[in-house]
Amino acid sequence: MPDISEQTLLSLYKTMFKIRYYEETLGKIYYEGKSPIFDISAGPIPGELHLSSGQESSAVGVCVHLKPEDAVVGTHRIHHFAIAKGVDLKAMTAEIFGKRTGLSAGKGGHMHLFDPKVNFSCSGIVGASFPQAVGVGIAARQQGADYVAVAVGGEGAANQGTFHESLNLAALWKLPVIFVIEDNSWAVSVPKDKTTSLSRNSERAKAYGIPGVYVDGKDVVAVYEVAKEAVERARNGEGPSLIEVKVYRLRGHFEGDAQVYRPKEDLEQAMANDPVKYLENQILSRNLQSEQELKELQNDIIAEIDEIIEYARQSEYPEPQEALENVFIGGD
Amino acid sequence: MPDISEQTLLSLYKTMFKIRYYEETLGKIYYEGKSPIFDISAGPIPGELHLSSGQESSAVGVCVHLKPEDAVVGTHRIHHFAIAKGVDLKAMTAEIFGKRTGLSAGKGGHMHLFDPKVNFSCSGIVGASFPQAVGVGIAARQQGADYVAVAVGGEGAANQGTFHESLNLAALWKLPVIFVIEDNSWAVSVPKDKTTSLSRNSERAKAYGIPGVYVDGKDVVAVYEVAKEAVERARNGEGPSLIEVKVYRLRGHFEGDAQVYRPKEDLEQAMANDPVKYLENQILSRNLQSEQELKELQNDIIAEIDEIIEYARQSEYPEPQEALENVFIGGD
Amino acid sequence: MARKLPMYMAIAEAISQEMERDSSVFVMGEDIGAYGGIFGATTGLLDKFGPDRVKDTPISESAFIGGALGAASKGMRPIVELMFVDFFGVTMDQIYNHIAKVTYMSNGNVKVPVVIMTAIGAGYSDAAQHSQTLYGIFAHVPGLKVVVPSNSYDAKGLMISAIRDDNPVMYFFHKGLQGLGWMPSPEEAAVEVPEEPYTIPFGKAKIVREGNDVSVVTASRMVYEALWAAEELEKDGVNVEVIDLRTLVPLDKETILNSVAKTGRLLVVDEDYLSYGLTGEIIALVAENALSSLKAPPRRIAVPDVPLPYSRPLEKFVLPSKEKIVKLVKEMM
Amino acid sequence: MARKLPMYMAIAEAISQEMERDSSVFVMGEDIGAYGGIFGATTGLLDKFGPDRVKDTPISESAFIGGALGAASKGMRPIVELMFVDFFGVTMDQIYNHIAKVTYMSNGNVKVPVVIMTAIGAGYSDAAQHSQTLYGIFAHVPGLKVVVPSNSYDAKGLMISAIRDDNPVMYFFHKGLQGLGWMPSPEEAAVEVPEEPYTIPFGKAKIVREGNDVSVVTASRMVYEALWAAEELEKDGVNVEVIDLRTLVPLDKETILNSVAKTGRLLVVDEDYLSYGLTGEIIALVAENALSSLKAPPRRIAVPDVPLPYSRPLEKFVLPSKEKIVKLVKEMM
Ligand SMILES: Cc1ncc(C[n+]2csc(CCOP(=O)(O)OP(=O)(O)O)c2C)c(N)n1
Ligand SMILES: Cc1ncc(C[n+]2csc(CCOP(=O)(O)OP(=O)(O)O)c2C)c(N)n1
Ligand SMILES: [Mg+2]
Ligand SMILES: [Mg+2]
Repeated sequence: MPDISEQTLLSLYKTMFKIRYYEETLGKIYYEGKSPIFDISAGPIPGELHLSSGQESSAVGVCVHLKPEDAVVGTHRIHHFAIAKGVDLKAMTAEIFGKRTGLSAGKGGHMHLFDPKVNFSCSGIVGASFPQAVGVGIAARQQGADYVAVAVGGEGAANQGTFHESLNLAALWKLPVIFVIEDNSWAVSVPKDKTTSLSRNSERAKAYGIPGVYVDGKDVVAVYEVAKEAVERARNGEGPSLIEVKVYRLRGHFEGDAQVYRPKEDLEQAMANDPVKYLENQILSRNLQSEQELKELQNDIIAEIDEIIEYARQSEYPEPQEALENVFIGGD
Repeated sequence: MPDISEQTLLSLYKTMFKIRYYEETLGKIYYEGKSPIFDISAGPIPGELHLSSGQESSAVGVCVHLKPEDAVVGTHRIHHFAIAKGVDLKAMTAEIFGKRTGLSAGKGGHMHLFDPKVNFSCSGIVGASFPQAVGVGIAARQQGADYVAVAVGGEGAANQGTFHESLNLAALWKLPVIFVIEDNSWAVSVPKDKTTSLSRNSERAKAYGIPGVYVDGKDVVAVYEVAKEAVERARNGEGPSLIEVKVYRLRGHFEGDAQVYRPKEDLEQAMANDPVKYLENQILSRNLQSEQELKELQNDIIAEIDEIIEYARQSEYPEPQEALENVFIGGD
Repeated sequence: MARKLPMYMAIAEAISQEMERDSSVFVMGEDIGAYGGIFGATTGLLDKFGPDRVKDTPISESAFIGGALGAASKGMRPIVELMFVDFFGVTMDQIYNHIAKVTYMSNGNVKVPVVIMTAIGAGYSDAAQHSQTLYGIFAHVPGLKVVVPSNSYDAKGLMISAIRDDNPVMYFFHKGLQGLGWMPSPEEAAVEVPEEPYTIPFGKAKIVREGNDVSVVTASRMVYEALWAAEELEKDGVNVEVIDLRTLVPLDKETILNSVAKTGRLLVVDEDYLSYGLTGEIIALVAENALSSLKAPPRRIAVPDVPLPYSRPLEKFVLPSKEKIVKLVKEMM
Repeated sequence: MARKLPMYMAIAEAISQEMERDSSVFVMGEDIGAYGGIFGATTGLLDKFGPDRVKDTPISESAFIGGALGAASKGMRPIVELMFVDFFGVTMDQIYNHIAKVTYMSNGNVKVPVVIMTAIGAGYSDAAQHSQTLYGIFAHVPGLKVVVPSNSYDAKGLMISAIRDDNPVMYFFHKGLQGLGWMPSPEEAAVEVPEEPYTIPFGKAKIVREGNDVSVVTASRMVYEALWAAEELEKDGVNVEVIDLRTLVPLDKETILNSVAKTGRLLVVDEDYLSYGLTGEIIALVAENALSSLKAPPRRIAVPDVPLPYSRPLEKFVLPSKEKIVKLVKEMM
């Protein structure tokens, strides 16, 4: 294993486990009120819900190198990055529950999480993150600051025109941007080989004269290493990088997705590459923690998340007429 | 010199000379009625006018390989391709003069030339040609036909998102599309090195796993050779190619452009790389034609174009109320 | 033979029958193959016609929607799905500067028989970027026909008309009318649909309920809110006429004007944003052409110029509804 | 001190003064550096502020306009130029789904002080893809302020207000008002402009001519067609009030309604497409709120739902003009 302290490794694990438990919990709650007949509009979490289980390593391996002033601009599947970036999880959860205590007092929802304190944002439009991260990079340059921006996109998003425009502009202006493509092999129901003319998006970095790396997200440490270099490059003014992290989608595209299009083997492969399990095994086999210690650590996290969820559940809904507020700063 | 018959060479020259004479003639007429004070809305050719002088080789070297059923989808600077593709030049000229005998009876104008008989079209939106050429390729596949499509764009257009989306889709579906990037070093006033993170767009072909070639457009034969291979590939179902032709813009971006942004040396370099002059010298030095023969040949072309221009001048303007026709096929 | 079909099946059936009839018809879009379209509009097509005619695309809307234009220029009749209308901004140039204008710019020499179908509508907490209606924008730019079916019978007939039309057609289906099972949809939207192909002409609105006191002009899912309101108002002796526009371009001005001439009152109900859109257009039409028949100021209900909020009480507050219609009609009487 | 300035210089001066005042203001766009902007709006800025603050971009509108949002999220105040509004379709997603909505979706936690300036208008045979007005679309989607100056005084004051506004502003300048020398522009658009910075509040229309017989509501270049028509109508004893909206969002409803209350007649003149746009909105506003004061049906003149044709007689035929206004006003009397 490369040079990474036990402490760091353990902290990576904690965040990964936290994400996993968080997502799986939301994945359960989502179905509350939606049975016997699944009704997307019902329950404590209505609308679409895209969970990141299986993709934790990419968020955690990248964000551990970031400071609060660094930005992450994300996608529809983004809870893992939000948590790894340190978004206020109580407020984020309340937002997902549509409550007034939420990050946006219920206006945004799961695809629209904004926490300016840690410079986190995301959206539901595929490929939209790239230009916005470039913009953060522009601001860093204008201000002579050394913060960096991470643009997150799926392998599906890499075929959107914004990907090209943004990489070109970031490379041209040597902006401090790290483009992270999470290759989970699927864009909803369409597999990567049916959407992408090249097997690896990381190769596309060559079209912009910047470094491009493909990394197996099964091992968060591999991601950690690759991201470390990219973040340092960016922070030192050496320009952008492109990282494609191979991850696996453990759940449907969104909750409620029956995944009829997905071969059984694909899901099996995903489970075999579970980065949380993989790291857990590493920790145990290298005796960094005993099973008992790990269990306790997990229980602490579980308790923390359960409490957060409870907080979100108990919070009040906004008053209906609040819907009219904050279209503009300072009213119109 | 590679294997290309004298006859072909001469016919390439004829078309190139025709284009050059055509463009330079329009370039004069454009200023009629626009002096003493330049008024873009006045004269026989109002609006914007983007001439292709200096870029003839890319159109001629490519289109000589095309049949009428092959499509060319072009840009704002496209007369050279239109002429090389065999667009009805009387109707095209009348269109540029805004006359009822024009290709679109005056509705389209210089940036909107449509001649379905030879499958020619163009538009004024940078980067818009790429998807449309891809669509022609899709049709070829659906119909099991062996026609091909040429997408034309400037080096500036290669930074538009459509470039990326289209190359990916064409490569993915192995479509018969030839992407021709005319690198004239300028996007209006912005030089290529201020817009493009890589020195050669042809390298970007690697991002899609397709062939990419950079060719010096000074020598139309070089373009001819490269295009031959790409068109054959496409026609044989082997998929798309990307060709970047280095050309030089002999005039302003559009007529009326004072080119204050352009270093004198750049224009000198352009003139030193004039592909029409270059071929002329080849023909003379290899004694394919005597000076006298060449002069006669040129005079024939000049007479032909002059007659076409006269036809356009003499044609009637459309009746004003025709403006309301043909928004929809068959009325609404 | 007619059976009750949900709207999504009626759309898929229309496409299927046209694909059988005409080999130049084919479909492209994201998740329209094995998935059958996120909102079911291409259900079963992949199995029937195979991946050559039912093409899953990359998430490259400009490429495949611009691609539809290129294919049409070669005699094909592409149907493309833009998954949600909310995404139009990544491909609008191809739609409004090219697909919409090529026929005019070529003086009719190039036909563009392209159908762009897309999902609209709110009501299930999908928030600001997945709940918009936006058809007003497409109706504003010349060169696009704009179709907004409200039930499965219309959906099939209008889709067949759209495919056979030699002009570009924007076909907007409301997610909350599709009858998908997992998304609430009024039962009334799933009506009897003949098995054989049939067309419905564009530019013919439908009076879905006759009345003498007030004309409610609306479209798509709001037709039901209007009908439910009408039922309730009936109890108070208010007689509501409900007009389902069915197409916004061409617009059936005559039906609207005749109705207002009869009732003397106009309410426009729309799920799109309030300002600079459908509601203004309809009111202006009536004010210009039937001013003297108006017994009361015309009124409108639409999304009050705010993005669609996520949280249920907020979303409910901004969406037009039966309750709001009832209240406003009462004020108008 | 005030001098007469053409509009393009007034805009450039406004930007320049704000860049001097506030180091977070910078400019991006195509040909805005050495060229000074195709329509002159950034003339002289490169020399004054250098390429770091006056950034020529690749032809990647999504990247640099989306980039403006990202930069704004970090406290910058970017001004971006979209060379012609006609090109909006390549970048609309960043504009209306993000720049326009982020403030709302974040419940006011993210400020988006971005100015997008862009050229509108026809009249010089630039054909279907370079002559559009299209501001109606931006006024339709919530979250954008929409500014449409008609003279150099307003242009400067409104630009400074736009830059200082903490919300996204779409700033539309008409090519045919810029006073560029090479493009026809009414002399009246180049008025006296104070040298010092000043602001003009949004949402305040200007009565540019008072009258009692008919209210002509308009904006941008059409203000002059209306004024010229008013002069001519004066000779026939018809007294025209001309209202220059100056901003479409926020819309100064009060000024419009007060004027119609006085004149009893409304004509809306707009260079955008006729249907589903500005003209409908203004007429609806009046019909809803001042029906009883209308002495005649409200009317409108706009581009009659066709793309802009190239040829001079065709283009002239579809554009609103003094002549058309005179004719219609006479009919209304
Ligand atoms: C521009 C745009 N097109 C389509 C969609 C619908 N959509 C949402 S997620 C998704 C798939 C994204 O795939 P990928 O980028 O690989 O991310 P993943 O879901 O696998 O994390 C699609 C097509 C969208 N939101 N935006
Ligand atoms: C989407 C879009 N953005 C900007 C423009 C304005 N514009 C017209 S031509 C041009 C430069 C094009 O450069 P290039 O592609 O290199 O072609 P060239 O003019 O050099 O032939 C620009 C910016 C446009 N027409 N469309
Ligand atoms: Mg994916
Ligand atoms: Mg160029």
